[in-house]
Amino acid sequence: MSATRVAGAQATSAPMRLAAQPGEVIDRSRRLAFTWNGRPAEGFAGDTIASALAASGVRVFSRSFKYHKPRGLLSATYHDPNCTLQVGDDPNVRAAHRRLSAGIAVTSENTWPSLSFDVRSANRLVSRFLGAGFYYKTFIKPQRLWPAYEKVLARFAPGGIVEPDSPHGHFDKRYVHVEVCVAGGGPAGMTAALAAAAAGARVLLVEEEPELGGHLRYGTDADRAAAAELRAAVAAAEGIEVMTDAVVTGRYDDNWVAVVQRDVPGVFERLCKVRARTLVVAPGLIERPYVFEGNDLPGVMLSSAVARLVNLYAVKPGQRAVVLSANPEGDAAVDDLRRAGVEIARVLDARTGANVVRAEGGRVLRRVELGDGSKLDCDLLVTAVGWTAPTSLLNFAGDRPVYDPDAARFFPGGQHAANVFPAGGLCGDGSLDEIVAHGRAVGAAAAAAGAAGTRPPIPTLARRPHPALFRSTTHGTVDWSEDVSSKDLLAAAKEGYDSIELVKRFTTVTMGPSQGKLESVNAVAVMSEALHQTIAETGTTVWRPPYVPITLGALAGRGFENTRVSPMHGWHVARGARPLVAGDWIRPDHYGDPAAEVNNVRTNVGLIDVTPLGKLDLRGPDVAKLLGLVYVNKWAKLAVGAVRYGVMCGEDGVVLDDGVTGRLGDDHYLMSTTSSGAATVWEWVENWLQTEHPEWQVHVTPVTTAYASMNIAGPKSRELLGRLIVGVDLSAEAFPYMHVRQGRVAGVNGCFLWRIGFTGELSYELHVPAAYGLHVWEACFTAGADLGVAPFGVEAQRIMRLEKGHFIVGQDTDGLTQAFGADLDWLVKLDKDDFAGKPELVWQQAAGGYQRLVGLQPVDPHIVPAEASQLVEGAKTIVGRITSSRMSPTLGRAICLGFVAPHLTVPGTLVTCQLPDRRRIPVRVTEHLAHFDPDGERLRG
Amino acid sequence: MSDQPVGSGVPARGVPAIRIPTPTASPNGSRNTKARYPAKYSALSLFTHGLRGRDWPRMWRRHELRPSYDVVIVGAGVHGLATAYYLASNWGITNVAVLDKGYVGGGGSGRNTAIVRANYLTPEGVRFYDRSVKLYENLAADLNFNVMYSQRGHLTLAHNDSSLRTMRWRAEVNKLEGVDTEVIGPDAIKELVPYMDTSDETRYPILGALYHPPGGIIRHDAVNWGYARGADIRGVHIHQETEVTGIDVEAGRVTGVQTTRGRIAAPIVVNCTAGWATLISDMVGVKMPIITHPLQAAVTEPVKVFLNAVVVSGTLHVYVSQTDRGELVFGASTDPYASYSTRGSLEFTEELAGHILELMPSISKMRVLRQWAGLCDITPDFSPIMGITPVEGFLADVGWGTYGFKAGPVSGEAMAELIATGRTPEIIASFDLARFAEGRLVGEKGAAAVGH
Amino acid sequence: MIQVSCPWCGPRNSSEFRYVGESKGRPDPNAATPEEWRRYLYVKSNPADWATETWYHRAGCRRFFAVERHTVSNEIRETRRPAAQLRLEGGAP
Amino acid sequence: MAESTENTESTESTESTESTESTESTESTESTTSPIARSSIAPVPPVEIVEGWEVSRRTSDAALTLSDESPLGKVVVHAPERGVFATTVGGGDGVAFGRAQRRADGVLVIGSSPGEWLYLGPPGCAASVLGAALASAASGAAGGAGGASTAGGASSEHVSAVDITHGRALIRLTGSAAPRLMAKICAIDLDDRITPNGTALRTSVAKLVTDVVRDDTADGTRSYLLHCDRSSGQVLFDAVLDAGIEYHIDIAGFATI
Repeated sequence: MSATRVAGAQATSAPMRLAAQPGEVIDRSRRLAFTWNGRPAEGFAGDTIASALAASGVRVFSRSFKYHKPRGLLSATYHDPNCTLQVGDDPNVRAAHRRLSAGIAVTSENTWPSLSFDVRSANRLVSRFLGAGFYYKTFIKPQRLWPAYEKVLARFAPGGIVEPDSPHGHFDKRYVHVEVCVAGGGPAGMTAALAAAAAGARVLLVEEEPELGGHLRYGTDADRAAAAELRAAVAAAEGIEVMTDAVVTGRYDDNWVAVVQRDVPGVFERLCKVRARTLVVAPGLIERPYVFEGNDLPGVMLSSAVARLVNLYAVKPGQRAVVLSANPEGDAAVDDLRRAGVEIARVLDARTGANVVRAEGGRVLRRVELGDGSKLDCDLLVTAVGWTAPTSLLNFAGDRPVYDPDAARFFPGGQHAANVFPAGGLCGDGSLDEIVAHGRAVGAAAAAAGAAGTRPPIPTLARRPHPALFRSTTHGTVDWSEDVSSKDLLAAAKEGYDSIELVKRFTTVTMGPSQGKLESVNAVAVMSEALHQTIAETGTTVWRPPYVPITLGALAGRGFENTRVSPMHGWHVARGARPLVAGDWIRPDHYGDPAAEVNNVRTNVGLIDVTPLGKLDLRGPDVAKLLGLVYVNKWAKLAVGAVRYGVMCGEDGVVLDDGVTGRLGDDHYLMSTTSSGAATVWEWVENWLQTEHPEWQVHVTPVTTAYASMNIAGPKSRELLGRLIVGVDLSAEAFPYMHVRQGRVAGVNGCFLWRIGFTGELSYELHVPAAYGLHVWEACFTAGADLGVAPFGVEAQRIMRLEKGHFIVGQDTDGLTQAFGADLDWLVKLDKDDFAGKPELVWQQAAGGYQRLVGLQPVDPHIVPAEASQLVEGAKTIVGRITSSRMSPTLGRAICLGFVAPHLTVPGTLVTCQLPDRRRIPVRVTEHLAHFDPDGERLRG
Repeated sequence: MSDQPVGSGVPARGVPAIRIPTPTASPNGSRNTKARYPAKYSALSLFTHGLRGRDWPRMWRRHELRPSYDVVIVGAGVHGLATAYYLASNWGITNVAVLDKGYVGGGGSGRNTAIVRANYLTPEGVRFYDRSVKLYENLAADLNFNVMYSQRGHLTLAHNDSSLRTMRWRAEVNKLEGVDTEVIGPDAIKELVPYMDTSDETRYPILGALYHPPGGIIRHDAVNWGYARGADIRGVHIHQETEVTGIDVEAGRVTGVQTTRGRIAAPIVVNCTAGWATLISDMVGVKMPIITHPLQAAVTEPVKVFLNAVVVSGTLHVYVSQTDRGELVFGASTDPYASYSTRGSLEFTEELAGHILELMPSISKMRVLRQWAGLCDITPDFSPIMGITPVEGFLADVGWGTYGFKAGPVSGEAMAELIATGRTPEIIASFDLARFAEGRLVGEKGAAAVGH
Repeated sequence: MIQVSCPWCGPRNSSEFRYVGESKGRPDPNAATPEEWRRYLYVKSNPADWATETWYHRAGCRRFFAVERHTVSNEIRETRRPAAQLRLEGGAP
Repeated sequence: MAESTENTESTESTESTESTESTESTESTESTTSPIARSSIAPVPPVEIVEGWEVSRRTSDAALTLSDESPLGKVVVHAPERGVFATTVGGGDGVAFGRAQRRADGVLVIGSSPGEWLYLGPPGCAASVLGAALASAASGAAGGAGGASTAGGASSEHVSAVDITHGRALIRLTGSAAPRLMAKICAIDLDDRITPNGTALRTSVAKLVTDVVRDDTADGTRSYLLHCDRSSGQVLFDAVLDAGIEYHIDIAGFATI
């Protein structure tokens, strides 16, 4: 009964659908409804979007990019330049490849207002004036009008539409490791895979179509039987992973092979990154179009398109056909057409000189003019004039294909990397048995490559002689997607664009969505005509990856991005802390009112989470030597229990990082670095140890997140800590400034306490075994409630360190700031025998004349010059800049750090600062970098 | 055409004075093509040519090598061609050869992402690139060739306060130099680029951007071809497929070059070979502080135009613009290791896609159509090396890193002036080779990361 | 993605490593002239040929090592421990 | 002299860790304030305190499970790559770089880097492991000095041990689909022939530097220990879960080693 329904369906909605074909891949029991330009349409499961539309009688699928000429099916493959359609929010879908699915909304592209009537097709009338690159020659004057012209040109941009709210979709990635990766699941590819697997190799077999078989799928009954047999063998074989509706998009150095997989359930596209010991390239051949006047009319198509439409999709390509055939594939198409009930108006044998010079018609083909001048009415012109070898993957691997005039196509040049093996049609022609034998030999060789033993020999495939047919006696389209004609190419060559690379750039031939797979060889042939040289001399353009376009989503994958948080992160979030993204770390910027946080630290006590502070555990008898080498100051005499501030410079004398390092035991030190510098410093230290002083005994263990770090700062910090700590006497005498102690805090042992003060207050930096971080942090707030303890964030800390005049590496220094420029004269010890960057610092001090970091205060205390405001003399002479600036809650005035030219460093000097709004204000150089408590009584208290 | 007072700048030892001949009589190219030479391009000529179906004359002609030239320029990219063009047009020096081992504009000049801007960090950098922008603004008219300079505005995003600080720094210096650059906030960014995710929930929230209205994109090939045509019309010889295999030096002076087509005598040889710069300067024993890194780029399939500004993110190492053809053109930072390979890598497109989707999540279904790579000659301070070298007559115009194309016009103008006057123009004075040995690095180092 | 064979971990994707740069000896910091020191800082030979470089196995064993790589093909023909370590080991009894 | 140093080191840490453990037992009365150790990975209910750690007690019978094992004790030992400790006595138990081996006492010894060993044991084991490692190091060093008794410390090599229990996140992925899941986030070839049971390596997993140890279960089920910087633990955990959706991954509670 379904049969009758189907019959009915054929009568009404699918006039071009044939009765069941032996090799058809459609499931007539499953109808799929969709819309085509808003109107209801229908097809069967297994149809491509294009075959479903063709079955329902659609002949015009799109309009061309430049002249907006109507375009129909040409190759009925993924590469068909004429049926790139919009499917829902998915632009530029290859409708001759994409499987039909129910409910999709399919629309044509490049059409306005509609596919059938396109006003821009008026361009055709003026095409003689709009030759390739015409835009270079006009819109030149007046210059100011170019933007207007440009907007007009931009309206002609081809392609689909992306909306600002298009959903991202689910994309994915995967790594694959195999000995042999086979690109192409035709007879050669399948047998290569079987042979490689038989030799014990892990094999990945990649096929562009939804099923293995290659051209056998739409060949003779014998072909289909052979395909089925090979498919069964592959399915049964051990160690072959098959990917269908997947394509090898690129081969990169060391056989890093990219495969895009399109049929993974729930995944829009998946990028597979394959490390293959060897790559077998077996893509088969691509049929080449013929260049003649009108060759882009809907109704002119390739013999392989006919074979696919009839045999795979049971679609009747036309009613009355003329066939131009130069090879057996063309002859076979004639049989397909007859079987499909297409009237054959004439078969022209190109091998005996028959030719087509012109195709005529309006929206679709009506008539063809033959070489002898006679004309034939028809709505289908099939050409079979030759094949193109898709050598892209070999090109990526370093090969330069070589043209063989007898076979009229390019062949591998043999310069490709040794771990790449071409197979099948790429290498030559032959019977199915010969192709299979070739594939088997290549597969065995690929499996053996790299492994021990002898390489099995690979038989050479014969090359079938083929007439060299590229262009007829007339001019026609060479590049469908770019609307480039053979005339354009000849004109470009005459104009001096006389190399294939230049003509490509000037005319954009082969630059469109099909990337030259159909066009390249014809373009080269036409250029050879123009330059009066052979195709071999003209050569071919370099193919570039990817072999087929791949979505940004698949390339991005799941987009893993590291995000690091401290053990107290949840606590901060719960208290509405504003997050600050600092490299990988998310930190609390402030909890609402930074100024209040500052005041609380200055009057009571505050806690800040400084876990990201870099920490390196250094152990061994030679640690002091290491410290002496990487820091600009001295370390030999640091006592156990003491900590010291240090600055590191690169070999160019530029400030690299700073921090304090404490001595915990005879041979045990803990080094702290800036949060952002942690990784760099670790690598820097390892570099010195491994490449300069491997004889030194130093063990480096990064312990940055082994400890939750918190700074307890403020006049009441000692009291607060006193309530929690066991085993440490906090008295100023027993535990003075710049010392380190170990003890038990809130019941947690193994805590380190540094008595240091970035904020300028009495403060203790407490390092707690990380898992107990939240416990201790919360304990501090419980214990200190009556002391007014409150958290403070990075912003408050920045304000306080600025009040205190502590610089921040990377903010108050830049990529060229050497130590003396950062006002570190007091720290740098040039009498040390050696340390990183020493020579540059010796010379800097001797030469002088460098900008120097100073404290600055605007004369008007209420104006805070934005950071990066420039200090100027005269109209535009820059004599420095503000590197840090804030309103100081403590001092009630604006305070800054900044660089000034050498002649302005004297305290009291007035300098002109230009604000972002161009106002200019005077700022005064202060005596110290510190604006507050320069002598440090508070933190020493 | 040049605002530079003739002969301004520092006298440069090591530039032999050359006689300035009267330009060679109007080229007789018309013989090798039936088209009238040189052609004047305009809507009208386009119409008449179309009507009569007449051929256009050659853009530039092919010549035999002369045994000697006054100036030999190595590299037929935008720098070499512009130098030749300004030598001829500004100074009447036309006995000039431009040599290239490949074809016109086949190196970095044809592989870059064609972004033009002047919003640099240091005053010397800003002045230099601003001059280039000015020249680009009038280039179509000067060359009578549409180079399609689209001043659509240039945005450099800041995702953290340190980069926001650097943006402000650049904006302030730009203001002082009279260059239109300002820092704008997320809302203003969203208006300029509606597809941008400016919400603060993202992993790399957008805190602001450096907005530079004069910045934009240009048709790079057109610039190369336009300069080539302009130079050719004035009698300069452009020799493609002519590789320099050696440089002759006698008593510390350049005397000529060896090529695959024979020897050429010349008192002045200019190195404009970008990624291959050290291979050429090694020929005369001049060591350049340059490392060659590939810089990759990619283009998507076209979609209807939706992006009308150039967008750069230094933090995410990505920059993107959309051509009038509807393709998105992407670039990133240079490859992590030195190489002369232009084969391209997969990891580049992966990183790129990941980062662009952080900025514009809705374009995930756009497809990358093609990727390629060019070679960048990177210096320690991200500034070029221009002017004289220890070998008399051997001049450098190298060290362009990722900034070369946008500097083409001003470099050509300045190098031409240096050659013609024997004095180093002020505008390139701080880019001298000696600065490295003397520890005077240029401050552009402050604004590292992606600088496009 | 080229593969770099770490002398300790074996072949890994290059993304696990950091390219440190051309291997260069450090001049005597107390004897070097500015020219010598800055040649050490800035000037590399940058050949289009085999180069001896230092790489760091950032995401692996965290070891620095020497690599002989061709800068045109990116082929790596040898990797070995840093010169200083080889000297030390050679010198050990 | 190396010995003496190391002994101070060990006593330092031993003392600390031991009393940390004692905390829970002795101060049970003030259990409200007794320290609770927390992993960087949020535990899924039901949550219990085990050995002073807040852990998930969720059970799962899924074929592919992911669990947070961060409470395990972790000690890293550094010694000369080709020294006595590395080769003979074996504080490293002769465990070579790239291999992992379970000791009789259940402690997993991993050759995590050249000259670096990682010890994984039950919560609270760190102290004893530190002591043991350093003791054997000391004796090993002496033994290494061979007959040259007089040489003493001079010939002894420098060995050090650090308790990094708190510095790392540790998760376990178990199930036959584990290698397929890993193939989505890790570029290493996990084929049996290349990385058999007992393989240890450090590489990039979901863009995080991660120690991967293949430690199949007693019944031979494929199992991996993944071990990264504590501050990135949640990111690694979530990345593995995300990659496991198509294999129906489930979260299991803490199961001590």
